[in-house]
Amino acid sequence: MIKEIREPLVFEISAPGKKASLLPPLDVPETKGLLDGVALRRDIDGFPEVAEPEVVRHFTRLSQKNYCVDLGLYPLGSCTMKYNPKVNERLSALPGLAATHPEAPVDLVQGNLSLLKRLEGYLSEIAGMDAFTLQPAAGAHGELTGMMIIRAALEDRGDPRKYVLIPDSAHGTNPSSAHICGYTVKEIKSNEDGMIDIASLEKEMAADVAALMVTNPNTLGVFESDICRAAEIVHARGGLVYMDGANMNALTGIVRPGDMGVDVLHINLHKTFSTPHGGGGPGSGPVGVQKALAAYLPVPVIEEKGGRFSVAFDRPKTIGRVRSFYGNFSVIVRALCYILSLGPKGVREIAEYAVLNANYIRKSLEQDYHLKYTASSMHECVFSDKFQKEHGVTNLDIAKRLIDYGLHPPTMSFPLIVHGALMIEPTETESKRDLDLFIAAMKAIAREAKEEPETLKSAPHVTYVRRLDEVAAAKTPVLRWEKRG
Amino acid sequence: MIKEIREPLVFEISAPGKKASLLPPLDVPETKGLLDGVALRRDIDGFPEVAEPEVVRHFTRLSQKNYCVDLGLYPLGSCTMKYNPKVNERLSALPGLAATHPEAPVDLVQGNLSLLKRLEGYLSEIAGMDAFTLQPAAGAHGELTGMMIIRAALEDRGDPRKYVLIPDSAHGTNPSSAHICGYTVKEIKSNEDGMIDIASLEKEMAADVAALMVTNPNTLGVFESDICRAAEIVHARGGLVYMDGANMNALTGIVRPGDMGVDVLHINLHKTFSTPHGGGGPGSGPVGVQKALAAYLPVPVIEEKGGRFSVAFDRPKTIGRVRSFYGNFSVIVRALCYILSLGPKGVREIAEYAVLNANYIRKSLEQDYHLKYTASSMHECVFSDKFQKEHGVTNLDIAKRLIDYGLHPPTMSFPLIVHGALMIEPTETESKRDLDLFIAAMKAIAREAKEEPETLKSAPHVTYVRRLDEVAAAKTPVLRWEKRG
Amino acid sequence: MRYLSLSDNDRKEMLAAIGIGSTDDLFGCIPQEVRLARDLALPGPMAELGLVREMEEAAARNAYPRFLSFLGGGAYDHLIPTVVDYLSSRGEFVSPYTPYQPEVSQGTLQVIYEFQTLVCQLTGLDIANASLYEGATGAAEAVLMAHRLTNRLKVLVARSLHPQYREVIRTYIRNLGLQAVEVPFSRDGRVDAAALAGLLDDTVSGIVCQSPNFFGVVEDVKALSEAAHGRKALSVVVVAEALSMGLLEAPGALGADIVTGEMQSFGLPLSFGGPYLGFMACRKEYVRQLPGRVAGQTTDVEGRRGFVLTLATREQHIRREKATSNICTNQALCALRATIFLESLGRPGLREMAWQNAQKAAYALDVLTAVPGVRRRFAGPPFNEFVLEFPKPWAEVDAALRTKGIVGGLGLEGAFPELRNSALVCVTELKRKDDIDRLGRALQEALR
Amino acid sequence: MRYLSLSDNDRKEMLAAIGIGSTDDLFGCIPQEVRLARDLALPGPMAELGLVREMEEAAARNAYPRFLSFLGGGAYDHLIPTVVDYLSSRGEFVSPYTPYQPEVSQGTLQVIYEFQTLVCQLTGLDIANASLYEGATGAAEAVLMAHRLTNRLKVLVARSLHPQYREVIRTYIRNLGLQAVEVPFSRDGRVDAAALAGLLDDTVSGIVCQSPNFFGVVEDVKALSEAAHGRKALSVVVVAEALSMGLLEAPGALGADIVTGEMQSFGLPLSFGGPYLGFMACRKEYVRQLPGRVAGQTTDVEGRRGFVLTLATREQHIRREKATSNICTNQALCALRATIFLESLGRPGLREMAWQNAQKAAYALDVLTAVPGVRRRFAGPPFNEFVLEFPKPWAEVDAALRTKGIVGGLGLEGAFPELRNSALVCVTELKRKDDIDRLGRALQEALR
Ligand SMILES: Cc1ncc(COP(=O)(O)O)c(C=O)c1O
Ligand SMILES: Cc1ncc(COP(=O)(O)O)c(C=O)c1O
Repeated sequence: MIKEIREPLVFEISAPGKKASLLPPLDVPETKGLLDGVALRRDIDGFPEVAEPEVVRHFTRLSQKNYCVDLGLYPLGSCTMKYNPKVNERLSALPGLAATHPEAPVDLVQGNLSLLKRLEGYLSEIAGMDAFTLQPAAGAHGELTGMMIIRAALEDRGDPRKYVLIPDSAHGTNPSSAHICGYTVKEIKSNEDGMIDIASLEKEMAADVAALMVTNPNTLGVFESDICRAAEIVHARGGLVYMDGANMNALTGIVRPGDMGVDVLHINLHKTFSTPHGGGGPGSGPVGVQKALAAYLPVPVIEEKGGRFSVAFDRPKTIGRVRSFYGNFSVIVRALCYILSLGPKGVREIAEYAVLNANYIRKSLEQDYHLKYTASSMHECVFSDKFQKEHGVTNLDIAKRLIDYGLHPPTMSFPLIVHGALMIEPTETESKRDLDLFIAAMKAIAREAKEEPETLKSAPHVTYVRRLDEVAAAKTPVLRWEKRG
Repeated sequence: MIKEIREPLVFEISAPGKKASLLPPLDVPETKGLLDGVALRRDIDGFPEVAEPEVVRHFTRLSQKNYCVDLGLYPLGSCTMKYNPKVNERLSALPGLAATHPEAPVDLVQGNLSLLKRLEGYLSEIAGMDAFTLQPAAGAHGELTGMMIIRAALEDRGDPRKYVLIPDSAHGTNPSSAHICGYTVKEIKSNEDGMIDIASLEKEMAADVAALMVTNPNTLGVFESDICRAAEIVHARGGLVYMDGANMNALTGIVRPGDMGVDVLHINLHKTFSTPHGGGGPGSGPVGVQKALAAYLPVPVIEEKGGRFSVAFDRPKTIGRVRSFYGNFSVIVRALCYILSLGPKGVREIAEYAVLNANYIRKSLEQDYHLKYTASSMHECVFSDKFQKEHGVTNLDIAKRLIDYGLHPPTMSFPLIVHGALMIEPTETESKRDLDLFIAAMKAIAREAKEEPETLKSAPHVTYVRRLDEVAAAKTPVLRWEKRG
Repeated sequence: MRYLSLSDNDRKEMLAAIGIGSTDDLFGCIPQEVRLARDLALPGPMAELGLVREMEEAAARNAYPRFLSFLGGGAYDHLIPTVVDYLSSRGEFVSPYTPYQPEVSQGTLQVIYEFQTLVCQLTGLDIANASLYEGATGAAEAVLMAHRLTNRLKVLVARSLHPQYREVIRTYIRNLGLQAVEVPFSRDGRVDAAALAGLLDDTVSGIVCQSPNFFGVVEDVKALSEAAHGRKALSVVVVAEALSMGLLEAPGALGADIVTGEMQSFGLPLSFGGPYLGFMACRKEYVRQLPGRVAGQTTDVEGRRGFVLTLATREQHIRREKATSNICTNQALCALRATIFLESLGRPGLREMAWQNAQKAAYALDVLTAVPGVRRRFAGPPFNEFVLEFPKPWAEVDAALRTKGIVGGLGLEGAFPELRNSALVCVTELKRKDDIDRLGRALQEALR
Repeated sequence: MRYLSLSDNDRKEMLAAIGIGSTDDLFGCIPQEVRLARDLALPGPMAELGLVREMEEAAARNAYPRFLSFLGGGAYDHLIPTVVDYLSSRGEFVSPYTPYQPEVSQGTLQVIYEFQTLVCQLTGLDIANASLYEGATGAAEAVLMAHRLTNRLKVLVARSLHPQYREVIRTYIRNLGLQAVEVPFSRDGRVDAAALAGLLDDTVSGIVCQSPNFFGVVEDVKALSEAAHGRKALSVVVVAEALSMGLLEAPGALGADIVTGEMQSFGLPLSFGGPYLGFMACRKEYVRQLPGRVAGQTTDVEGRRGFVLTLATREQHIRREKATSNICTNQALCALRATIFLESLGRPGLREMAWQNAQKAAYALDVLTAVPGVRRRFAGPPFNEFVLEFPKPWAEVDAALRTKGIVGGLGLEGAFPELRNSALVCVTELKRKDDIDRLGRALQEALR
């Protein structure tokens, strides 16, 4: 009955004669024979030509085909989808910041350098570390940077070693980052509580192991209560402890990784410090280190002397550059704004309410969904589809059905140690009403799983597209539009 | 199957303890006993208390319950729903403009005054008038201002006269404005072509008639081809001609009202000059006059001498002030930007393509919908539901069904002289694809009217709300939320 | 033409479909002799970059934003929370028309309904409309409404009402056989009660006062309302500084029958005087005489709550010349901004902002009247502005302050010849202690 | 806490539901001895107005925006059409996560698909990913990819590649047993063909050159690619000034196998160096080795077209340490901006912008080399930047220009000790003739 309009690809509405008018005519004498002898292009085959009103409609319509935090709860576990304050968007785009060139002489960008230095300091305080670099562009980039620092430090001591220990519950970027850093990964099994098994650690932590990469709280949302012991073991055998700080949202102001034996960690500003995810980025993954490792931080390093900021490149032990320029500056500015808005008490409340909200959900759904690991939850809780499987319903079906209820699904199929996982992280900025809407939907779906499983298996029902054939997409990849004929 | 989330009123999610943090603490010594002896309020009963993330979600969700030009064709006849350029939004909000106080000393706002003066000049050129005031806040306010000018001028000649002639096809604001100006309205009937009947005009245009208020093209989208003759008749009997310029979009650069005998007119910047309608305003309805009437324009009047701008209040014949300050300044700036972006050729093309698009729709739908008046169309065309009535389907049903097709309905039930009207105005900024989507939907609906009229009568089907009980709304008005209990 | 979405080929196809050769053929119905035979004499076309530069240059020619300013008088410089700009600039709010098709306009309609409720809560009255153009026409509409409700031809207007509002009332009523009589103010800056008593009789439709009035002084709305009611006239209260309602008792609770005015303070930039936000609230028995659009609650065919524009029989679409007002397009987007503003601040935030205004004005009054020669003109209680009297003409004081980068206030002699050497000084929450102290020092130097 | 959406009562109810007395009880699992027993030493909390003032003051401490600047070198000051900011700031684009749930992410997914297509069209290659962090890591990823594809351990890197990109390659490969050998540039600023021939052998995985190179000189990509292919090595072309692809032949059409680099020029503000937009395109046979996310087209259960993230087996979620890259979060919102930018400009607009850059740079080269003592350093054809050599150290020239409010270029001595007294000067479409002439005059005075 409904004749929904499908949004075409821009290439399909392109036609000659439609154009923008952005630049005034050239105001310098035209040079003839410009770029003589260089291969110039005649055309860009298929390149779009559309009018501005069409561009506006195209993207406005497309935008409405997205769910987002501004529309409701986005309980993706491990992703920390909290409210992105609008004032931070505005301030990070201030012309006085946005118009600064990264190669500007340092005297002309003292404001920028002061902001960077401030955030380094605040993150050090929050994480209990001695120094920070703000350069990494995202969490995984932070992991790589951090592991390079570890490697450089060990190399300096004479041997970079060979292995890195990573729990089986870790995020995939951890092994991948360790690998690019030249290490071989050894997985350590979690114990029945979902935590690092200290006995296995003792066993695996040999003299050729460079580091333990640990996520705390881990990806089950469980605090690694033996973290200090684990660090001791690693340190005793000459290794270092890397912490994936993706879950810092559970800890801010409560406990500091640096106080628990962590040598290096990264923090995701796009998680803990409210910078928007933007549909997949940009992020920012600052890396903090203990004093002994500060010499290995990537260049450039910002220094302050008597209120004047300068940039140091000449750091003999540095791992080098990990990217161009200074990092994702406007993301960094947003995070700084978040910290300043909250203050010491507010930063602690991040953790308090993130954990409160997660526990409220956990408590409310405990009867309806299976909880494989029952250790107490921090900022997220991981259910599984075990009860629903009895009716042939999987976590995928549950997720898709949530969409019908106007909500975003939790993270699925991660961590790998929970089969059929539903990993739920509400964050601290949610309202009780939005939490209750989610809880009610999850309860209704649990009922539906028993009573009308088919409804779930065919969900979602009224979205712009319904379930998509992902297998076909991967089998015969069509990765770009191409002109027909 | 679908469990859509209903957006509550803000009052329904309000609760103590949720608050914004906008102002730093008071930084002056606190005065005790402030406002002693003045009645202060204890509370504002029911006033909302919500957190910023909730505010953002509330309005983001509400916004998505609106259709708008940024999403597609909005073919409301007489409303000229064209693309609102985003650069004009940005420029009208430039801090150097937006932060200026209307009582600022003129020396400190020369930029503003120059912009106002420029737009007055451009509108005079486009409309063929000698002087403009930019003060009226909307079209109807312009009508009132213009009719006051006419009245003042006639009064000056000795007699304001009693009547104003208005065609039966006119917009309701015309008679209403004339009335507030102290005139009694006499309706003149349209002839079989939908135009002013010159014979009736001859008859009605007596010595006690102050003015003829005419819309050209009229609300049928038909150019009043006898406009010059009509003006002659009115002028010959000592009357004046007022033109409602709401439909200027058909004329820009093609013909100028001032060249057709019009003495006073208003232009809707929120129609012809692309300023956004904002869900009902703000608008801007500048009034242009011939030289002889310039003395009656409302104060303040902006004057220029040697590149310096000043503001004159001492104009003995002025009708006075029609509002505070200088008019809807930021709307005016947007309109100026539109004209500058288009230039002389582009301003003419407004009319060319507005009329082309309207005629393309008319031609495409002539077989499917009844056209009561067949005179050639300018920027809009007015069909009726006559063919569909045979199947019990009205223009309301057609309109509501268009919503199911993802489109906005045309204007309905106006002009009053077309029973069951569907008044369609596409404007010049539409793409052929969007025109074709509309045409296809209208054709499909014409078919449905015959084959499945019930589908139309129960439309729309999947909107957030379906047909609303407007009778009940008017009968027992509930115009505000009230706290229960 | 910039913004044209038709390709060369589209145009050819469309002309062919219509059966004509060029767009010129579309204008055959316009007599050749009146058609414009030349290009319009306009500048442009300007590309986006050129336009941006042009407008930035014009903006730079305004020196005002570089001054420290204490102007008020009907237009106020207040904090605008970021979410106001952010949310109100969404295309879904900016680019629809008046919500004539409620099924696809619930966003706008619910916002109007919330706005109306907020206006009722703030004014302490029963019902409110969806907005009017701005404060001055709001006052004029209220005068016309009082006339319709009472059938009386005379209205009493406080001289302490914003002078521009008074002028607009005069413009509006002069063709309708109505008469406005001015009520003087007394030495404390409020309506002169004795003079009022002398003017008030059974031919008066209403008393129009402003509170806080143009001099920033809070009026005794209760007494004025009682006086009006004593003669079965209406009490019309104009509020030009809507923020005051965050702290002062609601006019409706003090007897006002109609409250109208300006809500620019709620999230609208100064923007050289517009667009602003007129509002009107009244007792519910006057609903059929209320001008302007209103949204109402109803249900759809499935019983779900929804909102529609209602009581259209008051409006010109149906009533034509008998409409309660000719207003059609109003200030919807401004009302949206005010709604976001108020919901963002919330009850405690609004009170805090109003309180800070009053506190800072009180501090400024202390600082400035401590300057030798500077006198407070009116003893009546101020909200966030007050009138100062100087030992020399304001033009001289103003000029001296201006050399120090300050616009110190609004000179009153033009509109009030009786108030010589005086200026209206406004202090909002955006003025820091330093700013106020700087004005104090500059004034001291100017008067030395 | 600002941004907390729980009322006092909500919190009470929730604690009761969980069965605890206070939020402190939630942290019992953390050993008491490591818990922080004090408040964090942080400033704040700051209210919105305080925060705005704080950040505006920091921004004002940057003098740079008040200078006329000719900096380029990997970050370019180009026009950003208003619609880019407008559309990309919509909450629906800003506030979702990576589109893991395609049914509610078609907006983001279709944008990525369009972005990939645009990258392919510009580079002249078959496939592209959804973005990488920025140009330098893009170059490093390309080196790793060339190694995976060829199993060879040595890569040749042009010395005319952006020095920071070279450093990042070094950082990335140093733990992997790979080796990067630098290829010098010749007198015209391009890769030294003879030196290259000497270095190239069957152990080389690829040749990495930049075009236009760091000196703004357009390389002979065709010749370099042929040389690489002659040894079954890959031709990796880095484009740091993506706008050049609007005018110059697509690298893919000249033989490049992998094109990577930086698209900051497409609608991203300079923003002190980030976030920017790394990209990568390659021949389709390399798809399984491409790092980073890709979106692909598919159909839903009703046969309608839709888009999904695909080929996830290359990524760490599934492959873990065997992934083609560790990249997870990328630069999606930046890619959105570039997509809006490119679609707004369209084919003619992109060409015009690129052409104006080249024209203005050519004019500037004329004006500046007319200044006595100023020499063009490289004869190779420039796009929108070029290297000048001065008769005295750049530091002195720079200081003199700075006193005139100009940042004249980027000194090269630090990164290229062999280029004494030299600077890289960039001229984009945003520089007016007047600006260029002003630099010419200032330079003349500086060298007097
Ligand atoms: C636990 C964990 N570690 C690492 C990452 C990688 O961070 P990013 O996506 O910023 O590279 C994520 C992100 O999903 C994560 O959840
Ligand atoms: C023909 C005509 N005249 C006058 C008006 C009134 O203009 P406004 O709504 O700006 O007051 C309209 C608006 O709909 C109109 O279409």
